[in-house]
Amino acid sequence: MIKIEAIVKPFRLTEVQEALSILGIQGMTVTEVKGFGRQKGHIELYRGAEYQVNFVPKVLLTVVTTEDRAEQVVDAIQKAAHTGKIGDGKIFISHIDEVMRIRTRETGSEAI
Amino acid sequence: MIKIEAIVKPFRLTEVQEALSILGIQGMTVTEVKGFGRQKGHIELYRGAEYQVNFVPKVLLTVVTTEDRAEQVVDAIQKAAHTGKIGDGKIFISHIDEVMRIRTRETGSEAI
Amino acid sequence: MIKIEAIVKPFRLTEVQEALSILGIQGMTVTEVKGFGRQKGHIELYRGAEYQVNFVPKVLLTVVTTEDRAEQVVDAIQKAAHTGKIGDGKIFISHIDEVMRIRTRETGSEAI
Amino acid sequence: MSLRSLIRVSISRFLSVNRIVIALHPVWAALCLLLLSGGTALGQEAPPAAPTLDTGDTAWMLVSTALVMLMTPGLALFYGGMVRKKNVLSSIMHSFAALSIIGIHWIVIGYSLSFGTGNSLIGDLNHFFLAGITPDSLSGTIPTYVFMWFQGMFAIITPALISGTIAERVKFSTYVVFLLIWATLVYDPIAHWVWGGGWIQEMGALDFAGGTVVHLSSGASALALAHLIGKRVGYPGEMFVPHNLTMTVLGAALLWFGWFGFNAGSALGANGIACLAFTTTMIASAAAGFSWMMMEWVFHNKPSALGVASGCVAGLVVITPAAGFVMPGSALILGTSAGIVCYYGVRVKGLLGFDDSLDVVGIHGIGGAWGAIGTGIFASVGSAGLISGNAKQVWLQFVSVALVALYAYVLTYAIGFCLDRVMGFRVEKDVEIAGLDRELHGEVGYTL
Amino acid sequence: MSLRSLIRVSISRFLSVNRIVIALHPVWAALCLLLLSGGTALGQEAPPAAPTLDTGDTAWMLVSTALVMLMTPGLALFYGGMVRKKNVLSSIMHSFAALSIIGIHWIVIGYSLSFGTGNSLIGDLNHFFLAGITPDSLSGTIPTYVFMWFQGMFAIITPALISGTIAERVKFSTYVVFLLIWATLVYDPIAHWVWGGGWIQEMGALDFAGGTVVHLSSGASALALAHLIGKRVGYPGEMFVPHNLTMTVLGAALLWFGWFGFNAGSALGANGIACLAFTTTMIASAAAGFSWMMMEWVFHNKPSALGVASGCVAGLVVITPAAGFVMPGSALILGTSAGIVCYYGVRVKGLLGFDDSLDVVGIHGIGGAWGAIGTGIFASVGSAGLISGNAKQVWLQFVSVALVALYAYVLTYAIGFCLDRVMGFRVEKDVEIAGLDRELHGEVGYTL
Amino acid sequence: MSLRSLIRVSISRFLSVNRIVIALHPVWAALCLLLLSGGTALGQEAPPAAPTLDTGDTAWMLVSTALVMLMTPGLALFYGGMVRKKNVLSSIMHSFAALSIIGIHWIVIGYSLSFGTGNSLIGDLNHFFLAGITPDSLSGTIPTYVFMWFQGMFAIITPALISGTIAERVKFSTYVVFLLIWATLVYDPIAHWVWGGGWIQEMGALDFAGGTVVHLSSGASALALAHLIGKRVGYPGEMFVPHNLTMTVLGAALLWFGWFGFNAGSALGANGIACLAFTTTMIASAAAGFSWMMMEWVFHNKPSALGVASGCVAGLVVITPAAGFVMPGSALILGTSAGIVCYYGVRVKGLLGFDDSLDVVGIHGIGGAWGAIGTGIFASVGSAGLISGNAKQVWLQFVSVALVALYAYVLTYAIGFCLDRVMGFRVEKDVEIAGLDRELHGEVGYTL
Ligand SMILES: Nc1ncnc2c1ncn2[C@@H]1O[C@H](COP(=O)(O)OP(=O)(O)O)[C@@H](O)[C@H]1O
Ligand SMILES: Nc1ncnc2c1ncn2[C@@H]1O[C@H](COP(=O)(O)OP(=O)(O)O)[C@@H](O)[C@H]1O
Ligand SMILES: Nc1ncnc2c1ncn2[C@@H]1O[C@H](COP(=O)(O)OP(=O)(O)O)[C@@H](O)[C@H]1O
Repeated sequence: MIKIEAIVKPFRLTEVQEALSILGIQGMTVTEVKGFGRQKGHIELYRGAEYQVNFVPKVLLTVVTTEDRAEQVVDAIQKAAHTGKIGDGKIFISHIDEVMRIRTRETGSEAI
Repeated sequence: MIKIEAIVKPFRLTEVQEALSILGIQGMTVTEVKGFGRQKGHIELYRGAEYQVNFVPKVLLTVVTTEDRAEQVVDAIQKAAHTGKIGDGKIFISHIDEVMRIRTRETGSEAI
Repeated sequence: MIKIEAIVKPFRLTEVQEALSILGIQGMTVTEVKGFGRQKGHIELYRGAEYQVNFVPKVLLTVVTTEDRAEQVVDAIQKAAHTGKIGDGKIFISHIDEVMRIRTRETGSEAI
Repeated sequence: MSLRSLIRVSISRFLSVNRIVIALHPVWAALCLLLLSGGTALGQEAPPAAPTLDTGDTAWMLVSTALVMLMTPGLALFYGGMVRKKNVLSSIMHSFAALSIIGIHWIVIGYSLSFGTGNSLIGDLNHFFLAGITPDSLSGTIPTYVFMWFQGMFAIITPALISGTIAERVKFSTYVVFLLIWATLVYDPIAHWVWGGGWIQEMGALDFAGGTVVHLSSGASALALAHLIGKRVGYPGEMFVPHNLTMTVLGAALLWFGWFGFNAGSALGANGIACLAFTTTMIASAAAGFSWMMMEWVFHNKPSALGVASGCVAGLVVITPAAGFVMPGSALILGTSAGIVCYYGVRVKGLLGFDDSLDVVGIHGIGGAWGAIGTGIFASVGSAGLISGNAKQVWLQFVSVALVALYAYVLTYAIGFCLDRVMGFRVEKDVEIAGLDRELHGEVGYTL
Repeated sequence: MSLRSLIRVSISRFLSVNRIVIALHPVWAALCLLLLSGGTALGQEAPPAAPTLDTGDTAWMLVSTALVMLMTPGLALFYGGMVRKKNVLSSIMHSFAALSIIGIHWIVIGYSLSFGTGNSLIGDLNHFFLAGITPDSLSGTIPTYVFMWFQGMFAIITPALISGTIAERVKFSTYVVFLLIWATLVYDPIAHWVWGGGWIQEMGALDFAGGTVVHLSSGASALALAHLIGKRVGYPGEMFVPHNLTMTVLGAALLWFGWFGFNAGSALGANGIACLAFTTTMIASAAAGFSWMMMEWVFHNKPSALGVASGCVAGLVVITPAAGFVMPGSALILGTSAGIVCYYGVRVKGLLGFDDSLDVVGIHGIGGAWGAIGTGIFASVGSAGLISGNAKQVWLQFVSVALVALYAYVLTYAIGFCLDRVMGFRVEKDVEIAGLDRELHGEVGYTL
Repeated sequence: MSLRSLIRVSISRFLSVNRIVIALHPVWAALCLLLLSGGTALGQEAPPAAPTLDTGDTAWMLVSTALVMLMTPGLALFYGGMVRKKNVLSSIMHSFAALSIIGIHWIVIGYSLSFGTGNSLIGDLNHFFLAGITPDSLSGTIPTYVFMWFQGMFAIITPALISGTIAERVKFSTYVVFLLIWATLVYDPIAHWVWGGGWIQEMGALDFAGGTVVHLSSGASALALAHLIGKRVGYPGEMFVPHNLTMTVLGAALLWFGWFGFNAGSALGANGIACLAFTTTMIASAAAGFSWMMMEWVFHNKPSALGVASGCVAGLVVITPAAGFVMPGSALILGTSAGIVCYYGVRVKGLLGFDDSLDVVGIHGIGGAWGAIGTGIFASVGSAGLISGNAKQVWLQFVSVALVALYAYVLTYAIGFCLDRVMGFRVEKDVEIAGLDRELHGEVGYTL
């Protein structure tokens, strides 16, 4: 099984989900994260004290899927999350050994 | 070393932890996540505007353990998190190359 | 590519980031997590009801980098996060198959 | 008619009524009470009618009424902060429902049942829908309209106080019906007994601003519902931790602020007694906040914000019946004791093993009872308590406490029991787990 | 100095000033109306000068003024809780900017333009910078200073109400300029018409506490800006969910509390009418909270905290023009209808397809209009409406509603149009997406 | 006894005492001050005794007292929102501890030391435990009880103001002891000097509502503690960002609301001067909010909610000593200047390199000093300042500012120094890192 982790801009999340459901993928897990990278943060001022906030809010999408579908999933995410501006994010792809659905103990592709 | 990631219903967390500590596993990391899947979300209404919230709050448990114990850990989590209703969640199992305890630089099974 | 996940004490985050930027690593993703382990939590009291809070707030740093740099990254994180007290945290190292930069579709080392 | 015989009459009637009440379905009971009110009037309108309107007194009562109104939203925040995040709006709704529903109930029948002449057990329906009141009507030196609403705000907050006990699991629809029945069968009669010319007033028991009417009655009723509704899922094993103590502290502050209207306003004018009540209120609240804090400090080595806030409220509860009757020194004693008594009060539920979510019994029930007794001990201004050599007053206070508590407990249990049969008093388990905000009200408190 | 000559002087002054105003351009419509103002003045200073100061009336008006002041921060929270987290401070700023800026504008020219003798269309500048007012000046039985600020608080909250419609996308700098122009060209004239001796007052239309002046004018102006500024990015597709309803509920509570000063204070003294206004205000708010809740319950099976809070505010809006003119029974009808009317009112934007972020049109516009008409129907105290056999009053109310709404809509649209051309009324898209707090104000609401 | 000689006497005594005070351990110093109070009375009870109670004045003072009480919880929120999440409850506790502890201290000795006849340096203990005060006692036209608590609320909020400087690192137990000693040795004497018939009052320096007594004294004391306690761990390198500005804004709103009681209540009646004070208070707050906002806009291009809120508070601070003495125009100048002066004031700590967590020195210290001087310049109602041709008044104001600041700084430093030796004024480093809520109070602010 393949685990696809995509770090994207929060306001693109809906688009990405729609793109995935078109592929028939409903299941995913989303985590709110702070991103550090080329995209710069913003400045805050409190009574004259100036603070450089150098992280940017991002969301981490985790989708586990089968080898054969991995590529189209990555493709769909990339297209949907793409704005062309710095900070669009990354996609990490890795193998995992096994998946189990807690409700049924099913494993492998049945589990997702 | 094996990394076990379990996405479970928040109100089962305590049960899962107890099940694991019976196995002598104290260490774990928990992350609050939003789950999308078969289990449907709920509806919110604000001054007549109806919103379908289609994620469900879940917790992601990460436990790193040794090959030999992996199976019983998965088993314990599955049993403790199981309610039989849709949305019980998934368990993802994968290999990791190395673990290090920051305090001592110990690696491998000493580190966990 | 190598994925390095480090669970550290929140107040060490800045140090770790500085250590990494010295290595020329700007990009990383940070997640707030709850840690369970040897380090004990604290006690809260509400109108006489005593609660043992047994998790400790931690931050999870995820850095994806190339094979060749992995070691120095781990080393830098370990040194920067180290306080010598229980609860300093763990570093998990694992292989991932591919990385893609959403903005450019670049993959591999160009992507990070 | 001599006081003794009068008491006999009233008590016997009271008991007879009570028997009926217990026997019958609340609505019938309501009828009975109302029928009884046909009897000749033994009581009289609360404030003695005086010739002219005093703008100063009126200004103060207008403000006091607004202050007491603010206490109910204050209570909403005080309670809302103590429940878990998933139930915050439902707890707030309990107070706002009281504002809306009792706000209407009061002008329709509540005021008339409480302050209508009636007899020594209940008022009448002469003021049904405020009949007979005009902008020119006076109660003492103030327009009757403001007197009516000043009292109305008390009727509103009292059932809202009860909601703290059943928070996080009560079914909202049933709660709404409960409000109406409880106000009619429990609050209005008790208010009449104590302030509307009823038997307690005639008997000579003292209650300056509602120690028995408001706090004891809500506390005793809360105990009944706690027994009836049972514990929250997971209680006490899991963590039941206040989700937002800053909200609770803000609520406590608004309660404290509003309580100046509650107590000093009960002088029904801007006079020396109002200023005395203001003084004793401030002293008792400060002292109780301090003593509760010290108890925590001594026994847990951790003085907490929730502790101070709880203490301040406890002090306000205890001084309520005494506010205009005692001197500052007595207020200091009552306040200090309040923090200690209620500090232990909130621990009672643990011993007796019921789940009083937000400690209504421990603070309003026990605190209200102690305050009423304490009034009998320390009364010295315009009245005489034990320290003024009138031991009998303690007995009168005790009788009023015992009978009000008994009446409130029994009737509330009966009402709750019937409603539980008819509508169900409690939500489904999965609704309780998912949270009342989302399931019952279709909204969530925060999207942060 | 004779009245006539005095008027001539004032008018000429006024016009000269006005030329400046118009030189700065926006509004031709304003000019036309102002030219009409040549006629002899039939109006006079709002409160009839009375010989001596009454400390009770003064105490009540000092408190009422403070209470109305508190409403604007209350509005800040009411609104702030309903926007998304990223815009909470910007919404709060809209109210605080009104406090600061109109607070100054009022003492410089606002009070004089509204309550200066002037003519039937606008006041004069005789009280420019409060000229001629001393600590000894009286308006009726109260010092003019407190009358001046009591009215000033109304002038402050009215434009703040409008900000709810343009929340989450308006450019702050433009909003600040808008405040000043709107107060001068829209609020001050309307206040003069209704309370300052202007044509509506002369015509005999009733507005006890500002149904037309405050709510209708802000609602109609809000509609104009909604049309002008357009929808928020992603509206209505995405989730526009209140980020902190506990804050909204707290805001509603402070509004309710302050509204007692707003309505009962409009009696300008601690008298029977103040107590009547207090009574009707409480009834209407409670009834509307209840009826809105029931509407949600019936149609969605989910009574919500936001619904009850919205209902309470709707009830307060509707009773505002009627508060001191109607009896409690009528208040109950008006309040109940308010919850229903505004329940549908907030749905209008969906049908007509404009984006009124926080429903200013639905609640203040529609509610204000209905309240004004309702006053014409139910007026019976110190005035006569339909139920008192004076059908003509309904017509007078209708005329005032129609013309005030028209005037407010047209002028606001014109002002907004010009400002949009000159400064731009709306932020850039990426600023809107990132959030106004961070981008415009350089801060964030929470770091939790 | 002539004014000149009298001033000589007072000042010489003052200095001698001061020397002792500085030399000795606080407790001794207390004794000295108390012993001195044996001397013949040069002062007199603050408000001239008047024959009868006025209900209007009493109503207003009851309300004002409640309003000033509300300011302390308002301060708790204002401060609580500005600290980091982990310390929010500890900051709130600082204000509630003041309410509880000074609330008791005041009735025991505080009131007597401040307003007892005594001499020109300190009151006496004739009113120990409110001895000699009954519900019938009057101070002017109001009951002494309400006068006593009105003043008491000032005594409560003043040390609470100081807590902002030492927030996030002060040891709670030490803070509690500090409260008691500081109130006795610093606040009560200064209150006596200015209002209790002490040397400043005799000298003729003006302070309408507490510019020197409350703001300057707390600001100067804050500076002393900032020097003594040192910087927070990580200051200024790390991010010290307000964790909840909506709470801070709400706090500012409650402060503003309460301040109407603070300033207009200081007229001790519902009269023209109260209305003037209300007017100047509103103007100064609005103007300062605006000017601070403009400063930010001009220099950072980002007008912030924290800025406006800070500005409003600064304006209230500056107008406090002048409220009833100046006309609206002067209030506009004072208010506008307040926003600018304090905008720079909060930057002073950066230059001088001390850590004043929540800018007590910058706003209350500098603002309080400027307000007192400004009063000497602009006083024109019932008094004469520079603009009324009385240049000497500026000098008198300057003397009072200089000596009050000096006295407060030196004594506070001495008290703090001793407490630091005896109990330690600051928590351990790891406690500071983990957060005071969890470590000292055993609770957390939010569980969201
Ligand atoms: N080496 C990395 N390891 C983990 N996450 C990274 C890494 N580099 C970037 N990220 C994540 O990707 C996000 C976008 O990266 P950034 O450099 O800002 O823009 P871009 O991806 O367009 O070059 C960052 O906010 C961060 O969350
Ligand atoms: N393909 C997937 N990749 C990652 N997480 C998933 C995937 N499918 C489901 N999940 C997670 O598992 C949770 C439970 O899945 P769901 O389909 O709702 O119920 P069940 O596991 O009982 O079939 C989801 O809320 C989501 O967090
Ligand atoms: N087996 C594990 N799997 C995943 N995370 C772990 C594991 N053990 C520890 N952790 C994480 O590491 C953190 C520190 O571990 P702990 O045992 O408290 O201290 P130390 O690392 O110094 O032994 C924990 O809070 C938890 O977040």
